[in-house]
Amino acid sequence: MEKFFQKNTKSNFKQLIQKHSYYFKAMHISEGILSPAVLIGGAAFAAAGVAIGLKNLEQKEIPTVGILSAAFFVASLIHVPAGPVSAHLILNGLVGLILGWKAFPAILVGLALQALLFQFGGMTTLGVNTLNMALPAVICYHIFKNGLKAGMGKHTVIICAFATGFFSVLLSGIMVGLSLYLTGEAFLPAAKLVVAAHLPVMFIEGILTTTCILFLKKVRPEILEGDHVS
Amino acid sequence: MFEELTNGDSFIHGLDPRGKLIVVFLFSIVVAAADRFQVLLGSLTLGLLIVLTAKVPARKLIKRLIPVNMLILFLWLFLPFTFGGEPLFFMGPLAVTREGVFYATRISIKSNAMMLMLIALVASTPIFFMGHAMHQLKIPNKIVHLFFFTYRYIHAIYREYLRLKNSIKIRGFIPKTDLHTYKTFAYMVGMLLVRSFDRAHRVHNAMLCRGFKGDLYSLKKFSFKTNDVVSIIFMMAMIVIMGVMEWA
Amino acid sequence: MGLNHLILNLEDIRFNYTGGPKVLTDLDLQLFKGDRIGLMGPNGSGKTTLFQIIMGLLKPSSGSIEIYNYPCKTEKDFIDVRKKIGLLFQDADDQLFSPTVLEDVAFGPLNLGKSRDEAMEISLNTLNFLGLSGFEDRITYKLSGGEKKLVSLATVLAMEPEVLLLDEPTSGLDEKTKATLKNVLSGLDLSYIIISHEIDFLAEITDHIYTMENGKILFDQEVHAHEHVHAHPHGAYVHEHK
Amino acid sequence: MGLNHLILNLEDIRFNYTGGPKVLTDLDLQLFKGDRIGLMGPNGSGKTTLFQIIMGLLKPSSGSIEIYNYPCKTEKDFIDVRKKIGLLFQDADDQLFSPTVLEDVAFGPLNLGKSRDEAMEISLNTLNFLGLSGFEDRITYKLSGGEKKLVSLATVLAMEPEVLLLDEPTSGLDEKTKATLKNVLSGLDLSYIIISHEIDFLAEITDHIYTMENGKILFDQEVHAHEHVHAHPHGAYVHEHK
Ligand SMILES: Nc1ncnc2c1ncn2[C@@H]1O[C@H](COP(=O)(O)OP(=O)(O)OP(=O)(O)O)[C@@H](O)[C@H]1O
Ligand SMILES: Nc1ncnc2c1ncn2[C@@H]1O[C@H](COP(=O)(O)OP(=O)(O)OP(=O)(O)O)[C@@H](O)[C@H]1O
Ligand SMILES: [Mg+2]
Ligand SMILES: [Mg+2]
Repeated sequence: MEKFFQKNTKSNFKQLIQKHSYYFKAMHISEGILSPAVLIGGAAFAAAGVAIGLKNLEQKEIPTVGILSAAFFVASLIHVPAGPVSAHLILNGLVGLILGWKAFPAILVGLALQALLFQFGGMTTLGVNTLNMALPAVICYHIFKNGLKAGMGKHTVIICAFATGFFSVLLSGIMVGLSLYLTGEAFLPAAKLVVAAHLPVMFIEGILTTTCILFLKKVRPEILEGDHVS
Repeated sequence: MFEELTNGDSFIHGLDPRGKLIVVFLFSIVVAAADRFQVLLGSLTLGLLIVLTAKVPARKLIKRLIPVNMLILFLWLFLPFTFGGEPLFFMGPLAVTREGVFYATRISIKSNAMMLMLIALVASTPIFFMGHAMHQLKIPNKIVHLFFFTYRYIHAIYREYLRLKNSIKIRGFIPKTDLHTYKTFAYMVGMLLVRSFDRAHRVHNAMLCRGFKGDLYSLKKFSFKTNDVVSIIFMMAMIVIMGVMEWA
Repeated sequence: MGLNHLILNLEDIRFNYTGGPKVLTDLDLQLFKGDRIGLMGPNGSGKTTLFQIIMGLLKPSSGSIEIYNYPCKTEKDFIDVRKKIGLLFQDADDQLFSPTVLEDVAFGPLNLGKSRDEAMEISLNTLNFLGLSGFEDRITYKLSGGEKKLVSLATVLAMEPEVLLLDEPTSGLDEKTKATLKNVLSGLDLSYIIISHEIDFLAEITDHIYTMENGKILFDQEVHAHEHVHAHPHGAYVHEHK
Repeated sequence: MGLNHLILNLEDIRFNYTGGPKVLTDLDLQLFKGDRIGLMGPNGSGKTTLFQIIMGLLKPSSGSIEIYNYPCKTEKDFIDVRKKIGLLFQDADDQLFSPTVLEDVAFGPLNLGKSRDEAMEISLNTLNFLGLSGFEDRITYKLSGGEKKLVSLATVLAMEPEVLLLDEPTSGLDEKTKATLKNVLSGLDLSYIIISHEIDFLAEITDHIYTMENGKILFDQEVHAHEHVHAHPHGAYVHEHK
């Protein structure tokens, strides 16, 4: 029974990515574009982040982080209308708030799977792409986590959650642009456009992150306070 | 549901995934770093050859190449104009430079060559084998385990998502650019996260019940056969030749 | 009954999931106003699939679907259908996605264009009708299985449908919740089709029981009562004898 | 039966989830070697919770648990318990987490310290026993619902437990898979407790049916067969008469 189910979901799934695949690339720089220096630098920083994440990751938390990472993978396939076009969710801010430094290994694995399953991104860009998505998540986590603690006023929660969603996408956009720019000055206009393309998405992600955090606080606050956050 | 190409039975399908993983990795690195046209054209030819050997159906191949080339196309809109150098011709006030066109061409070849290799690898190896190969190639255990769990539960969660999506559909929901829409999607994401979180807890309990002490074992054994050795030597030779042509 | 009372008319429906074997083969089904139909059939016989086709969540590969004498083909046609036909999912967990009960029940009315206040009122009334008053602010996720089922029913009823499709409404429910459900259903003035594996339950609240086999519906006889032996421990566990 | 045949002895168990109401209140339960017990009870009555307490996955707030006459308190005590008692989870997707069937079945034996080859052999035998030979390399998430359930059972049996705790093993299964399950269970020489809402199923494969209510277990009589009227349409739908 499941077997057929798989097939059906696959076809839905294909439609989904075919229709909206262009957006993926704003976050996943493809193979062959960036200069070796940027690739190496990105991989080195990503490796450091992943190492910190893994150090905090106990064996017994692996199912939790893995399954949450799978949930984010699926969530990132959702497309929401953004005016005349539609945007895919990134949700790296939310990943950061829930996983802290563990966002690095979680995002690494998520991106590796996207490379393998859909060939978005690839092997040499895995490092840069991970860094571009995970670093903003971790930065926002450290700045805004206190605002989400139990006992904080609702307004504080809303502001911090919104800021996390908003700035993590903004920072990611800037880092993607920067990766292009560092590869060559000729990329500057393209890089600017990439950052600009993230602007509407930032607002959507801010709203979504806020609503989602309020949902989690109401339904299962443990997710935000759990010991899987480092 | 996501692996549609792995059922083939080509020569490449039978090869050891560890070898494939290493070869694709090294190939990608060399191509990413290479600059000379001979080398890049060589890599593209090699990529095509491998994809043909892996018998990837043409339609699926093209479908998978489209997304990458959309970004490349996007870059073609800029690079020929913004790259400083000798003008080839003018489009209105903008000069198309020789260097810019070369650069964009190089990127296009590189991307496609690397994608072809990756598709051949992915198309001929179930993802789980890839995980096992990663394990045996000494990628840190925690990452490999994370990889397995993530992959295992993507399917369960994706099905949950589809069902929730049907639920909002039958209740008359039509996505628009408004708060109600974003709130609805945020709730769906929240619900997926909550359920995943609790599932993780149950899965961990199930593992404890079976005596889990922190070690995950891998039963998969791979062994290099003649085919593997020959293929690896061939591919390594090609990669080395590319390297020599580029840097010597 | 005349044609104007024909709510649902499926003819020669064929369906298979991409790459899978045929699930429905030349299936016919008619539902008239006031009909109360039970549908049984082995696992995987395509019952849930049939419901999804009626709601336009899956598209048949051939055959025609007429709802209220109006042929339904495109997604757009079904948007209207969904206002008139309510589907209760097999698994209540799939149906509820909002944090609180009230939000979930009000979701449908809001989508139908009701104002916030109207939606609230409809929702509170529906909850009340199902004996769920006081549940508004409960977290859907933390409800018990039976409560979830009833709240799911509330989300469907709040859309004020004219037809109900219930997919195994009793599975996993205890006898008490089943009894509540039975009461609610027999109190409703709606046409419905109920999928269930429990013939006793169907016998009580439907007039016809159809069965699905080999991708077709077999139109069955009226429901008969007959005797047979049935094991159970007496006393402790509630078990209705009819 | 003598004390040395007492496998499980729960006394005065109390439990509540943090911040929640009492789920178990002064619950007593004894299981002797060879006992085959059915456990029914409304949704949310604490059946699953009870199983988790027996396995040491939840700690009672008071009361004593003795397993094989050995008081179990700490996580360490329960590590041994888990070698002797096998728990089948309500949802098979929770139980199967390895990529392939063989790996999942071998997971338990490997944890028990068996060598790779021994673990393989045990697993293959178990699969064979359940009529699942040839399933070794199947991908767990691609199995059908019934297959998942049987493979889950294999993962539990591969640990060669002396007691089985089965949490709603039949929910969502069709008659055929249920029959397979029944055969397997009656062929096993184990003591077990089965949670189920299906009294007919329990009546066939257990000797006692207990019910849970208000946080306690009500010890029931032996299972009796008696006659009563049962409605069904004749013919079309397969329905076993016992
Ligand atoms: N999404 C899907 N993709 C592919 N195949 C599916 C899907 N859903 C169901 N199937 C297959 O279609 C057939 C009919 O499934 P369906 O769910 O309609 O059966 P059902 O009669 O509702 O069964 P049950 O009594 O178990 O609910 C089954 O063989 C099933 O495996
Ligand atoms: N993790 C949890 N946290 C808080 N409360 C819980 C948790 N799990 C269960 N409960 C609550 O404890 C009570 C007993 O739940 P349990 O799952 O043991 O019931 P059950 O008898 O197995 O029900 P079912 O027949 O639906 O499986 C219920 O009220 C439930 O809502
Ligand atoms: Mg069904
Ligand atoms: Mg239970």
